[in-house]
Amino acid sequence: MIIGLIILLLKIAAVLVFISLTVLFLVYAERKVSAHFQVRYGPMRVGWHGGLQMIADTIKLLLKEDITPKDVDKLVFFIAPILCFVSAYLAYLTLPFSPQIVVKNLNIGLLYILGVTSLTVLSLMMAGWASNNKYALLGGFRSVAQIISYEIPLVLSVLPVVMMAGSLNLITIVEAQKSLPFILVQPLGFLLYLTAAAAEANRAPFDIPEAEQELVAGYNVEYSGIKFSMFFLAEYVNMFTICALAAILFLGGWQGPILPPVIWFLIKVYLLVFVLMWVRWTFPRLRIDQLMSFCWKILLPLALANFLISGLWLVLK
Amino acid sequence: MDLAQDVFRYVEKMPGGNLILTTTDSLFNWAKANSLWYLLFGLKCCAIEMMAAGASRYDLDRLGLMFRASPRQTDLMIVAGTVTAKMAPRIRTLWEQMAEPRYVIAMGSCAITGGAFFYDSYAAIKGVDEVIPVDVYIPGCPPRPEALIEGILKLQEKIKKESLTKR
Amino acid sequence: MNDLKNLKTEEYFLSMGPQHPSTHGVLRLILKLDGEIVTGATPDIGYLHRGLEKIAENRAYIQIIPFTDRLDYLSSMSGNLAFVLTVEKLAGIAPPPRAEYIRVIMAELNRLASHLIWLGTFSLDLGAVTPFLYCFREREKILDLFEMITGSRLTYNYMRIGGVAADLSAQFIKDAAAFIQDFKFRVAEYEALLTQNPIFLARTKNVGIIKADKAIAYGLTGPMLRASGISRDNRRDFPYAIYDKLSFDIPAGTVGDCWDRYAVRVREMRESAKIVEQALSGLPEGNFKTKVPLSLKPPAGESYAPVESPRGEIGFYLVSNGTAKPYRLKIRTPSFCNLSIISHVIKGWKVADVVAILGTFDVVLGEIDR
Amino acid sequence: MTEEKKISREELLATGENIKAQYNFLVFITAVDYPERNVIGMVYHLRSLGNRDTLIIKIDLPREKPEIASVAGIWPAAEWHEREVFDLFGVNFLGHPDLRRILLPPDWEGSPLRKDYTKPGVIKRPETIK
Repeated sequence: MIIGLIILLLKIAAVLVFISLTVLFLVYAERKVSAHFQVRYGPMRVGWHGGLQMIADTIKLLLKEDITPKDVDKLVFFIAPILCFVSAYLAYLTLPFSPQIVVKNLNIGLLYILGVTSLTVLSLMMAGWASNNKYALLGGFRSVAQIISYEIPLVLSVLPVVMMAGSLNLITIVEAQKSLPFILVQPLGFLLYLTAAAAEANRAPFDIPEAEQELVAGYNVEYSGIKFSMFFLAEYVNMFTICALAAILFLGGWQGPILPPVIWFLIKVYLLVFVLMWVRWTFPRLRIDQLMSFCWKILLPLALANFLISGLWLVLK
Repeated sequence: MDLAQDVFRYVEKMPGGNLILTTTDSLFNWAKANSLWYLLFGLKCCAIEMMAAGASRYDLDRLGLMFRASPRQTDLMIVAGTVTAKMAPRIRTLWEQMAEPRYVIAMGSCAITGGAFFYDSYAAIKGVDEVIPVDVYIPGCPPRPEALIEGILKLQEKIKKESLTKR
Repeated sequence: MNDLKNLKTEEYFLSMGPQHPSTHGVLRLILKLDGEIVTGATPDIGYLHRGLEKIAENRAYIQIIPFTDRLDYLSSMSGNLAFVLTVEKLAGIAPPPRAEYIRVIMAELNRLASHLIWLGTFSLDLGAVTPFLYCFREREKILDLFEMITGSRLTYNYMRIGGVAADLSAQFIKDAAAFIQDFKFRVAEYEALLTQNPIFLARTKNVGIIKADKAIAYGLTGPMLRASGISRDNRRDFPYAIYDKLSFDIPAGTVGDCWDRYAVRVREMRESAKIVEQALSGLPEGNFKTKVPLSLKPPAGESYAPVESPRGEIGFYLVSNGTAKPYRLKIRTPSFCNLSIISHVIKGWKVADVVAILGTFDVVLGEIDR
Repeated sequence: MTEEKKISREELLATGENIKAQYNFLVFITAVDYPERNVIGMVYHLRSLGNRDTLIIKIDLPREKPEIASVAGIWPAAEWHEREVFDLFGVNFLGHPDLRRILLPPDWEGSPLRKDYTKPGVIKRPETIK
């Protein structure tokens, strides 16, 4: 039993290390990708092609003064970034990178991931409220409205996959795509999922909670140093999560010829990450009411229709 | 910062401890120097050159400079333009909102001395250093983006000479 | 339901600026908000007021030219041009024809550079970062052209009373012509990124409408006025330099919303490119400057010569008492008048729209505050 | 065509009402200080968008107590211009909807564009062009 516990702890630690490295790489990749879209180079001076840039940034952020402004709600202000990071991190405990590489294979894995990632909204709201800053408050409100609304089409868009695989277990879902990935039977579902998930993770063009040009930095406007870095990292962790989930649910997870499963999995995830970055650096940002009506008037009916048709098809088959 | 300073105060007292201190110093200084996030804040003409320096041809991002709109998350404030009597208290507030370690670059003659508005102007302040401490001065009206980059390199040199125990 | 009725809500104030990513400098807007909806707005300007009009009273005429650069720093040439035209009108000096052509070429190239910055920052305000950098890429090429002649990237100090400071080189004429050819394709590139983008349309169409009568009442000029459907352009209405010899269109909008203001400016860029092309091909030989004494003493009197800057009508109202220094110099700047309508336009829109609407105003705080 | 008119301050509002249909565009309002005549001269620069005529209205105000009716009701554009003149010349506009300092901080003392304005710390530029 103790050995099992130690192994579990080691696995958790490994996931933590993996996430940290991934996030560092994602931030670096985003800066590089955006730079190349914009006929620039991006970080070049620190390490080979700026490879160590993120390490410098991290050390600097840890060294920065950690300001707690005078009139904030100190406890909530303190907890919010931790909650944000933890909820982003928790999803990885059941995310399978290959049939073997998974911390804990849960039968309700999908439900669990959808559940813990939704916790983020709580932390954003807390940060916005506790900061005692109107920009932060607006950002907090926006994030609540946005994330809770997009939760619905998000769940509805993955339900057909669950029906087809007949399980909430992520490994089983991947196994069910042995013959053909679900994206081929559920193309609409995939697009719906990716859109809703991008909104869920506050990715542009849905990044209105921290819309820099409107709300300066939104909910994290008063955060500095290590607390800010938690928000910053959690955003990228979430981005990786939604892409990983998309790869598992629609792209056949780690399945692929020749290469080892983990590599296949990472290739698919990073491809989706690149798509998200591509979208972010191309499109303008939506307005809050347009965002909401887009969710309720377009995404939701489409998701419902998709759900209904998939269900009928499964029954009649 | 505070915790780190406490720890290293003891380290320095130990014989041979200076070695550790210098290595951490150089690591920390390397990180600080290469990750100067600057405040998205411009006053006048120089701000346009600052934008140009961030854009494709000059690309401050190469040096690890990234802009943030919130002063809490920035390390560097580039005062680009004339400081006026009405603006001076706001600049002071912004500087106070920034988290330590923070640096200030006075960009352009106006921010250094008032520049063209040194004589006869009833509203311009004669240099931003009347309001906040300045680390690097970049002359020019406005300075070219190359000059701004040179100033940033000078600031990086300055940061690399810092020490955790004495600042 | 009962609980909702008893729920107390209140309006609150949001201070936007002077340091805010989207106020284009040091403009401050005090917004009164009901949730996200703006119910009132008070602009607060003057954070860059340096007292240029007072400084000018203690300067010789030629010494004022550098200050006109620092008014509208995005299009210094217009400021230069307006001032030297005013002095020339008062003193009765006629510049040689070559100088007139050079002035037009420079002013129009500067209009391109200014509109490029506007387009970039406007798309940035809407959250699209990449067009901003594309615009700056082309702007750098224009600045290279300016640098070749004036030696400066931003504040040129190029126009002189009675001509210009330096002649155009053959290399400049060649490079400028090549740039204009290239630029036409680049405009198409920006339009591909923005004009028909559904998010962009949703953010700009029918947002921040300014009706024609309102636009006139508040003294709007330039693209702001033209977007409301009134075709007024000082280049055509009060022709100066050689504009009456050139053929160009005055684009105008119909609705007066953000999209119209965007479209007018983008079409103006094409027109400016056309003007530069014509002026370059028609450039006459000859002198580029007439001899004017350093301490010019224009006769007592007053003059006003309006010029169409990228933002609208810029003009210097000059009162002279016959000495070497102006007795009074009032600067009528377009952004100042354009901005005065803002509190009426943004009422009822959302915070995000404030940013979009302000973006289409294309304000430069240097000339608002003087 | 440019026309210039010199009227007294009492006539301003009536004149404005009469001409506002033709001269519908206010270009600017400003003032010029003439200490030797003990007068602040107001200048209203109007334009007709129809036939591009220009009308300049000039009004002399006493320097000690410069007061004049606001034309913000006739040309809304006047609102900011009048605030600016109030700010820099100390001219009081009666009936102005929101007469506050516009460019200078609210606690500023004096009217900087008057010829006799001085402020400690302002250095006069030495003459370089004779």
